[in-house]
Amino acid sequence: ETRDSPPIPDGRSVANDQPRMLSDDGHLVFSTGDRKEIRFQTSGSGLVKVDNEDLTQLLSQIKTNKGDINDIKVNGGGVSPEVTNKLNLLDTRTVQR
Amino acid sequence: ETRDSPPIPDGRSVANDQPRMLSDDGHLVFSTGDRKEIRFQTSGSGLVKVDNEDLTQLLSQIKTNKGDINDIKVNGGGVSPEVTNKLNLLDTRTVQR
Amino acid sequence: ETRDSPPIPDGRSVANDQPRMLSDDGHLVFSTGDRKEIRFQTSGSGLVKVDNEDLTQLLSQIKTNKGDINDIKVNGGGVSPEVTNKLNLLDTRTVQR
Amino acid sequence: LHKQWIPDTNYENKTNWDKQAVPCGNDIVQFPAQRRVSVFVETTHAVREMKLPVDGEFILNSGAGFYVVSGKDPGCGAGVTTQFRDSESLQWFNPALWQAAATLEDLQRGDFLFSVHDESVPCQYDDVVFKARSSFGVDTSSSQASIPVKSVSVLGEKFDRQSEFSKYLSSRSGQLQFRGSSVVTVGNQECGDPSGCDCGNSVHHQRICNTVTCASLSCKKPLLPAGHCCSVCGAIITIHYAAGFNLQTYRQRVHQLFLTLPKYKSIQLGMSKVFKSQRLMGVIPFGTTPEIQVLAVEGEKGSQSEGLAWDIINDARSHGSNLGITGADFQASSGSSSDQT
Repeated sequence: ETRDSPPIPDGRSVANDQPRMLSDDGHLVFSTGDRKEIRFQTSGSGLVKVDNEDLTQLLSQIKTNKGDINDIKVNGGGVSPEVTNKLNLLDTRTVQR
Repeated sequence: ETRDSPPIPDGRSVANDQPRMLSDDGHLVFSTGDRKEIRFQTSGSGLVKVDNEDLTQLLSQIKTNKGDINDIKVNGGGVSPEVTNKLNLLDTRTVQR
Repeated sequence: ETRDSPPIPDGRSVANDQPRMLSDDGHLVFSTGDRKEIRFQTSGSGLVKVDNEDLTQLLSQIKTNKGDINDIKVNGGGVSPEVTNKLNLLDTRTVQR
Repeated sequence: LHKQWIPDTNYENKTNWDKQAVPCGNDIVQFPAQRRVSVFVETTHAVREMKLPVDGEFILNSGAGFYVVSGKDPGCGAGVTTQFRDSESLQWFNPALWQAAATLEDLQRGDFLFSVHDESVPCQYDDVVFKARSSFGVDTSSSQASIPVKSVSVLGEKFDRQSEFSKYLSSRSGQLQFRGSSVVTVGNQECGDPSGCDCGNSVHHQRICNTVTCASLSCKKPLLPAGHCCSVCGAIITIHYAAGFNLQTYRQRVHQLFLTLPKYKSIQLGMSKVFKSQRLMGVIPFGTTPEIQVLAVEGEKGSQSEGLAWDIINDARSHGSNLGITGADFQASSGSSSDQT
């Protein structure tokens, strides 16, 4: 892992490289420098929760939703009562040949 | 929860505005006071990642999904096989005048 | 994953089942241990924001989207122009009995 | 010269905690709500609970961070409530909070220079250093709008252009680290005069001396050097110079020739350019002449400094023409002076 990279020589410019946890008028802010990431890593059955919501689960739901939407775009969803009624009406007006 | 307890009666009302980091039975909890935010801020080309997923991208997908859903609500999705079959059946029962 | 590997032999004694926030080469890493959570808790009207996006709102949107999708699966969405046209065409070909 | 700020607001510095110990996993850590502080975190720490200030920051060195444990943190004790100490009042113009060195290498080696109080605080042509891997809070209040220096190094980054340093000062870290009414500005020229330059701190002399407590003295005639807040025991050697005099070279010469001698090891020696007002017939001022004040300070008695003063005077008399020195005299707290030969 990169954590084990060689120590930064004293005096090198690192001022903007270091992540910070800061409070700003009572707001809690986590910030990183340019090209740096904020990462949430779960392991085993660990969770990240945001105000009682399971972040990992919800993020996976986004993809499920996306898949479902694509499926509906291609194959349609359920049949709306409006269409069902109209089809039934037409059905009664036609006869089987 | 203790955070929401009444103001401490010695005038230190700001105490509830102090963000906290604490252990709750071995879970790591970050908390803020009323009307205060928890913010994750990257800069430049930084990213927020949740277990190898790009959170920024996923959040934008939520909005895409919402737009797609609204479109389906108005304009419908694909035509389901059920409806197609029914329409075809009716089609065979009618003749062009 | 490296997180689950045996303790790093450089003296860092943080066990793998401890939830933690660590700086890693400028990246800010929140990692949960097994069966441990990292929780971000606001109170009252507080929010969680990710780079100007309101995470709390977006997470709730995921659930709204899921609900909408389920509704569309059962009750259908809007009626597509394709179906409307076909129904209208069939309508002109049939007569009310 | 390089002037380095000594205090820090590092998490690992036990003197920053009221319990004189770095908190561990059974402790409750309290930052006073209104304490505006920038904390540097060098390594990883267990916490039980930490109340952050309403405005503040934690700078996380690579590998640094916080974690929590289930149950008790072994080896931490029963757990206490510990407060980060209030150091908001640490003043830029407190000479005890700076250490000076000729070069950055000397600074890292701990090879520090002694100077009068006015020059212990950064001069207008100095490089100011806040230690890398460290944060701090300094109160820059003074009667002046700005405090000009040559450069400022913060967190390992050296600022010598004002536009960039202004940007840093307006950043969150900058605002937490630099407080007070005066603005530190960088980009000042270094001292271009080989014979030395006026430090520029005489305007702050009173403010500087307000932070200094003077020691009691037992010498016969304590001396009050220019730019210093306290009378001292020792000697003041005055060097009159002409073209070709180089203060830095002369400082090194005196240190190598004399201060390395065991008999002078308790003596602190500082050199500075001072401006002595000239008086017509000893009464009417008509101008100032620059001269070099060599201050030798030695404990409460000052018994060896008279010998050192003679060594310096004799060196100046025999090698003065090569060094650009035109004359030298001294006064010692023993009562003797170079006039009495």
